[in-house]
Amino acid sequence: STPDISARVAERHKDGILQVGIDTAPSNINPLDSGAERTRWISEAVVETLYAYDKDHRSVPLLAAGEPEISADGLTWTIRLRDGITWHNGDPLTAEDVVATLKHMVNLSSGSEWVTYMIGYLQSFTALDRLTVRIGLARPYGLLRSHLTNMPIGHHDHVDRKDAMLGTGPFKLDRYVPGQSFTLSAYAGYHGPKPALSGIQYTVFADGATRLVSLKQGKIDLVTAVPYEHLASIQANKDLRVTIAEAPLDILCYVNFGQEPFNDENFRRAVAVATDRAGVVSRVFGNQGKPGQGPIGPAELGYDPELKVYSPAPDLELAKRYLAKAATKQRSFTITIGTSGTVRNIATVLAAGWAQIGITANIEQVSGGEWSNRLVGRKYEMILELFQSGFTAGPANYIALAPADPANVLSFHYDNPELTRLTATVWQTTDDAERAAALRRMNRILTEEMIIFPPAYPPLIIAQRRETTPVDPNGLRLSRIAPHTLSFAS
Amino acid sequence: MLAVLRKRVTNMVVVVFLVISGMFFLLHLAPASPANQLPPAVAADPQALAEYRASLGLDRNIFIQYWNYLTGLLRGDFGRSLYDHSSVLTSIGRALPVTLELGLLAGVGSMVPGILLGIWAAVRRGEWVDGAARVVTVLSLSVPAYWLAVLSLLFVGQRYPDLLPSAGGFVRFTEQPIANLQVLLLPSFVLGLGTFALVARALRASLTEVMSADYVGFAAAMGMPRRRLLGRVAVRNAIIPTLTVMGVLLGGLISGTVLVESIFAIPGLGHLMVTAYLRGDYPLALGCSLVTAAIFLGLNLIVDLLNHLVDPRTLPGRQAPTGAKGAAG
Amino acid sequence: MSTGTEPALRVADLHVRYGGSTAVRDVSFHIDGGEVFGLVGESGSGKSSVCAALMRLLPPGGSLRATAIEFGGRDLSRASERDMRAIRGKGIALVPQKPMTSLSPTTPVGRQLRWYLGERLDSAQTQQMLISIGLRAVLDRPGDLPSRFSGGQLQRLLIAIAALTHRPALLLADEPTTTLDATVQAQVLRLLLAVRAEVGSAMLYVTHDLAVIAQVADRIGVMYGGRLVEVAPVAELFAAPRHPYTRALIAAMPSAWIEGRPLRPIPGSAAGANRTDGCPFAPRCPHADTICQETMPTAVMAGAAMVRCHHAEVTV
Amino acid sequence: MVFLLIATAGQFVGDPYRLVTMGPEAPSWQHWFGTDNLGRDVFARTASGAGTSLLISVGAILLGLILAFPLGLLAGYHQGRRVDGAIMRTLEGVQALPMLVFVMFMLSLMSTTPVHLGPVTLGMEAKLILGIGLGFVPFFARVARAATLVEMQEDYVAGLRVVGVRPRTILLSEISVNVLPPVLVQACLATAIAIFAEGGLSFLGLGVAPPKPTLGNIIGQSGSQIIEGMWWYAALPGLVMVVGILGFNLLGDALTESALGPRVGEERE
Amino acid sequence: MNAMLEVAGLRKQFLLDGGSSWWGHRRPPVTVTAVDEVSFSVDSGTVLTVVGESGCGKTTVARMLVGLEQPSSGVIRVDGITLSGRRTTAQTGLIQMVSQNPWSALNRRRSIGHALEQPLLVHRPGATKAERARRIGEMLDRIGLAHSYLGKWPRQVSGGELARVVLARALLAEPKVIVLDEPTASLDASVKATVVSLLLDLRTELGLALVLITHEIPVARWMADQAAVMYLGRFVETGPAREVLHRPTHPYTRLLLDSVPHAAAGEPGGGPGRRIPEPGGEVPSAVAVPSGCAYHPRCPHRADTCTASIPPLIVHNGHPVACHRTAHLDLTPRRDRVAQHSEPDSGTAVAGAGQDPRGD
Ligand SMILES: Nc1ncnc2c1ncn2[C@@H]1O[C@H](COP(=O)(O)OP(=O)(O)OP(=O)(O)O)[C@@H](O)[C@H]1O
Ligand SMILES: Nc1ncnc2c1ncn2[C@@H]1O[C@H](COP(=O)(O)OP(=O)(O)OP(=O)(O)O)[C@@H](O)[C@H]1O
Ligand SMILES: [Mg+2]
Ligand SMILES: [Mg+2]
Repeated sequence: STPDISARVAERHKDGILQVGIDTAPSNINPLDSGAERTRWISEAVVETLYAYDKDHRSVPLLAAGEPEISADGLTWTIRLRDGITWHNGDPLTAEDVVATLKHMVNLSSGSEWVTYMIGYLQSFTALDRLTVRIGLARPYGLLRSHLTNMPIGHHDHVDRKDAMLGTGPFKLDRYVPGQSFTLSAYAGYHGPKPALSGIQYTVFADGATRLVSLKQGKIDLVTAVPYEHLASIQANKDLRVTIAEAPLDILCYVNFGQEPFNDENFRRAVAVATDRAGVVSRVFGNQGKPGQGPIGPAELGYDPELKVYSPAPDLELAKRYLAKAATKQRSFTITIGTSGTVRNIATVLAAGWAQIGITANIEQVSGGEWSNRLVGRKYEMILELFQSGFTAGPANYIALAPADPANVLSFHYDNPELTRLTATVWQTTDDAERAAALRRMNRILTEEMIIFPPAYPPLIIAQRRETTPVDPNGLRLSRIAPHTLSFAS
Repeated sequence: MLAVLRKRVTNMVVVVFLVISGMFFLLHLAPASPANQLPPAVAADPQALAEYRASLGLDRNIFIQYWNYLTGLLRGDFGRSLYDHSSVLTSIGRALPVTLELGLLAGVGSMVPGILLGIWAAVRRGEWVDGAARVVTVLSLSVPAYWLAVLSLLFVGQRYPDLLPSAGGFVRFTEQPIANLQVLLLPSFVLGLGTFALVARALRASLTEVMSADYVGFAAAMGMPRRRLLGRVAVRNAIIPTLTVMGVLLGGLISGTVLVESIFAIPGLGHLMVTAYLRGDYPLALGCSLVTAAIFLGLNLIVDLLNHLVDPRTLPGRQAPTGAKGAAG
Repeated sequence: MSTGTEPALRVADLHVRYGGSTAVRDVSFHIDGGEVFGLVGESGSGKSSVCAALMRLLPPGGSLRATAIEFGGRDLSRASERDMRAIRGKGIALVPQKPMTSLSPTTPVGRQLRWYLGERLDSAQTQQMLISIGLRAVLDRPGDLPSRFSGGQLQRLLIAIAALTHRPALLLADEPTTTLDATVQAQVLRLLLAVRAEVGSAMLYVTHDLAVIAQVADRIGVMYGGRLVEVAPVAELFAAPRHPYTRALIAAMPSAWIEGRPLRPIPGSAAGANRTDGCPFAPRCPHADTICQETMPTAVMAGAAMVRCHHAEVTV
Repeated sequence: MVFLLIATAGQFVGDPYRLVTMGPEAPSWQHWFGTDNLGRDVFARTASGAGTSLLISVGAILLGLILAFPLGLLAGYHQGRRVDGAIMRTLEGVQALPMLVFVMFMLSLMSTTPVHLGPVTLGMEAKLILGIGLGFVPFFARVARAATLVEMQEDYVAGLRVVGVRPRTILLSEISVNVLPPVLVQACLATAIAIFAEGGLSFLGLGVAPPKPTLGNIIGQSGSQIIEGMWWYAALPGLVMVVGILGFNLLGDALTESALGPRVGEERE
Repeated sequence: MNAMLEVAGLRKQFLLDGGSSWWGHRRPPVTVTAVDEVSFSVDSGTVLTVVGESGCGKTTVARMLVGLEQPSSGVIRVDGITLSGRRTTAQTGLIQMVSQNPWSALNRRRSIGHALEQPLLVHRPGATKAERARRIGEMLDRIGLAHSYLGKWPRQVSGGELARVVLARALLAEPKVIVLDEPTASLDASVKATVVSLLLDLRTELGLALVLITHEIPVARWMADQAAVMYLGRFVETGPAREVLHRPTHPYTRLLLDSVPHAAAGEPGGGPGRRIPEPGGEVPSAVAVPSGCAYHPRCPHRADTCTASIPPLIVHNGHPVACHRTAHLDLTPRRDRVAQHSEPDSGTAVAGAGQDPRGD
């Protein structure tokens, strides 16, 4: 019945609206608060940043009129905005908007994720004139450029609103039903090239199966969060196109250094060696993705393809030997995970692997709020979660590494002066090469000392109908789908 | 009747008030806190946490919060969601009609066939119809709605895509009646199945009992035509115990919407409530629960009034205190 | 009243079974036109079952078998359900036992009266009739539920419905006054007989109270353990009871208790009287011998009377 | 009962967490219910899950009974008085929330982590038992109260009072034995509902968290698998659940019709 | 001889909720006077019977006697002890009741043994288990039941036997007075005789004072020494049973006795309807008691005085009667009334006789 479906799709495409199926919708739709994909995949076409990535992932001006002027001590950044840009409500973009946005992002009570990055560095913001912003820093902050490239700018009246999404992008949000659907239409006053689509409609299909059925039946054009176990069947379907990309998609995997059993190096080593990395890749990720080594994955800055500390299949003999040497007598621990099914699957496979060397891993699944309670309170032995950071950090994931720093609020009691030094470099240097080198070094230390050892690097998968132009795999490396750049293949 | 109504409504208000107070205090004593929703790195900062709590007014005395909530309720203000700060009342207002429609469809769609089957089975007691009805109802009762939903979603949904929720979100009856009904067909079937079975069973049981009552015997002995005997005498009296079960059934229906809406992605109150509870969005959860409770109590009230109508004996003071109190026994 | 013409009802070899147990066995009797036939016997002896069988309204699980149940030239034991429906209420009507529960409890009496009487309820004649039997209260308060009327009022109402709706050829009255007290019972009995006389029907009157039946019946049948053990005209039965059970029953009835004479309860209990072989009364009978234990006595006719006892001649 | 059998078998069948195959496999002699996408034996999971579900539902019903029975008796005994009013209003308040909503509310009070009450640790199972059990209290209490009211009218109560037996003794040792049977019948039917509720909550992700299996969460997770033709995922555990609920429903029916039921065959005129 | 049970001026009023109309208008509560000005006394070893129409208040009297209902006014004395308000355990033992329906009189889920143990647990708290068993055994012997009945359930036992068990339970409390509320109404004729004989034997043996409430005039006649006829809450005629129940004076008593069907052995069967008395009008409701003599609407002898005031109990025809028209009554006994009795026995005090119940 493929022709049938094609006809249906063609009929539907007459209105020029791209139908996107998503797995979950943000409730707080303020893009300034969250860099999570679930928010940003909707706001991508709506909001814009001061700088943006070009196709080589270099930062180039977008709302900014040019490169920032940085004072000699690196503490004052002055940025000029492009003139003539308007918000979706018709207001012109001004320095006020940028100042309001930045203020929001250091406001502790805003609940914005950016606070983590900004607090302690950003000190003052002033609108020098209608189109010029000055940012004062408390200390040099090399990552700021990256942030300015990822951080959306909001309208000054809207920065604190959680139920609105007002931007300067090619599409504007017409209406949304919380948790259900988001309707976007092309913004006539857009300053850039006119998009091919007349609108984008996001619909939440919480159930993966329903999402895929709808795609196969041509009710939607593109789905995110493709369930890994369905990969084979989608790939076999000639009407569909699958794009699989390496992306800054991490499995956060921390062990608590401060207490038994993970304060014991041999125990840690045994666990790391007995980790069934190949099993996770094959059973959970449908043979996509790579077995993990250190915390930095293939799509991220500082990735080291040479680093091969662990074999994909667990080395049980070696693990048992380590375990025999371990001082701790404990042979069980708890893995705390969130509610994501993928993470649960990972933990299940891991636990089954560790069981083979006589270590019992109890999987404890807790809701999101409780999960972060655990992380914050260091009330875990091993903690696991899936984490996407492409929209806050670009081709890197600084947050994932942060807890390795003893000074970090989330520190798990690992204390290595070299690592601390490297962390400072990463955050402060303006030299990308230096940052990359520091990251590579950190990655090696953390891997070899079995501090952070994610079992795999998951792939990012997008499935779409062939009646639409393919998404840009290059953008996908930074988590960007950029639906506004798609069009219907007629 | 009015006095009964007045008394029942007062009672209902008292109960709703109890529910509000109980839930409010319990939720505020609960270990979970809205601050859990902050990014971990923010939540780890005590100052950030304190400011966040203050911004939500959570640092104030619990009784003041309670008072504010109560007075807010009276003004029709159910508070704001912790997540998107949207008005709880607006969210409920959007979700409620959908749930009511679903509930109505499921309710009517289950009770009418349930009543018919119950009558049929009772009339043909001991025959194959009765046996079949018994099997059907017990099975219907034993099939969990969500399992059925999952199966039907996939098996039926694959074949008849129009029965699945469509892209662009749920279509409302006011927008596209046909599409709306199509999409609600499967959910209301799944939702109503249990109610259907219970109604059929309850009615069969009470009708069987009534059929052996003296008054039915007398009517039959007087040669009253079967249909009239059933309608005027038997069913009218048999429906009374079924009506009292109806209150419980309505609770089941409302519970069911919670599940069914989540599975079929129907943006109703149940879905909203589950999301709210899952996220710990307490103002929203509280608001949804209150509205649900009010609806439930209201429906029960209606059922009770119906009961009084069908069975005037239950009206207080209607029973005659006459001298001859009957020589029963 | 007995006219001695064509019998209104003739029952031959009626059996009623409930599942595996037989409640009524081999019961044969007839009722002449206009006659009142009384049926007495202890609780559980099968009187109600006979009534229900005649109406073909046995409770679920009950079944009947008979050589014949002749009524109005038809054999009711073979009539179709549809024919029966035409006969019920019209040919044979029932005055139920419990007035308080025999009307639908949720519908006002006025409306129920109309169900049965229809337009006739409005005719002056019917109204006059109802008032004359003391039902003015019902006509005055037609909107009231049955529970607001007394047992006596309701029983009168039921009699009116049963007798007046179709003026049936046979009235079945299954203990219609057991739940009423003496003065009301007297009222109701009187009314029942008056109505019967006016309508001209025959009547089967069932009770366990011999004293009551003595006042209403022309002939009496005595049941024990599902069998009809004796049938006799009322005077004959009291004057010269033939069956030992009849005698014991008469002696035990309270109104026959004679001061100075010790009470004579029937020894033993009626439990297990529904046995298959032998005389059901044998275990309690002072005259029983082996033949009584082993074979059911056949019916012996003595004039208008019938008795089933091996020792009928001896004991008289 | 097949359900009980499967649930007990669960203790021996095998490890519900072991990865026995490389990927999903259809039912075979080795794996009766097939294996899931991670390669776990679905039968082992179902069996173990049935055990958990049973534990929770039966536990909840028992808890509900223990709390509700005395309340119902007390309310019935003091009918129309203040004690009755207080009990009934409170119960109505609880009942105003439909079952599932009430349990959701209760669970949200207790958070998803184990609660430590002194030496006692309440795991998720215990919390579900608590939530569902409390949810059933109004229902059972009403049944008990209604039965008590009926019993209070019985002649034997008056008889015992005349004999001089104290009211409390009458309530506890005479009325209660008559109130218990109808309540037990309802409890049996309620167990079916409790299995249902546990499943529903786990299905929604509010109940026992996977990978620990319960029937509800097995079905909950299985959803998207059926689409790929892996019908055994949801169908077979679901069937087991249906059988379990069916069992309790039939048991309840049987009890209703037996001597335990509301005085069948005992009334004489 | 001392009166074992004395009752004076007993009255019970029930307050009925007037309810409300459809429109919510509250009706005022209605007072029902179920029992009014009831006085009597019973000697030990004798039987007083109370007869009357359904709903006239007989059961209410019984319930007040045993403390299930608090009298609105009046005094109840047993063996010289005044019972009022809450009764002590010892007081409850003095007066016991046997109720109408033996099947519902026992807890259907408790064994007969359990039921019989209750009075001993209450009234002999010190007794050992063995002692209780002995007493129960003795009691079973006395009422003629096998000891095997102790383990049986009420539903396994026939009505007559159950009636005996209920009686045994009452007796185990060692009462002085037993109130019997229609003890034989639900029993088959043959069983009735057994129970009645047993009751009479026990009365003599134990010197009990019995109050027998019944519908069944033959039973009353058989058992009673004294009789009281009740109509709408009041005694209308009291006195020796031989007189009251055989040579009634009050028009209501006459109607009542005439209504009783009887077919004595050897009597020729009358034709249908022969001896059924004229229906005596409608039974009035207790809510709307007719003014004056409550019986006047049904009374063939009524005169204006009857509607004006309530007649007091005045000795007439040898015993107290509450009727304004006694002088005008035709006292010849009806032809078919069984009226064979010896000298009226006059020693017993009939409470209410001679004293003016109410001066209106
Ligand atoms: N529906 C029934 N199912 C099974 N057995 C029944 C049923 N109805 C009556 N019986 C049995 O049949 C026998 C006769 O019952 P029936 O009611 O005809 O007696 P009866 O003489 O009318 O008694 P009563 O005087 O108590 O009304 C009894 O043993 C009774 O237990
Ligand atoms: N608890 C009560 N509340 C209100 N009215 C009552 C109550 N108990 C009895 N009555 C009324 O008191 C009157 C007398 O009732 P009672 O039961 O004493 O009569 P009775 O003579 O025993 O009748 P029966 O012969 O039918 O047993 C009746 O009108 C009855 O309706
Ligand atoms: Mg009968
Ligand atoms: Mg009484």
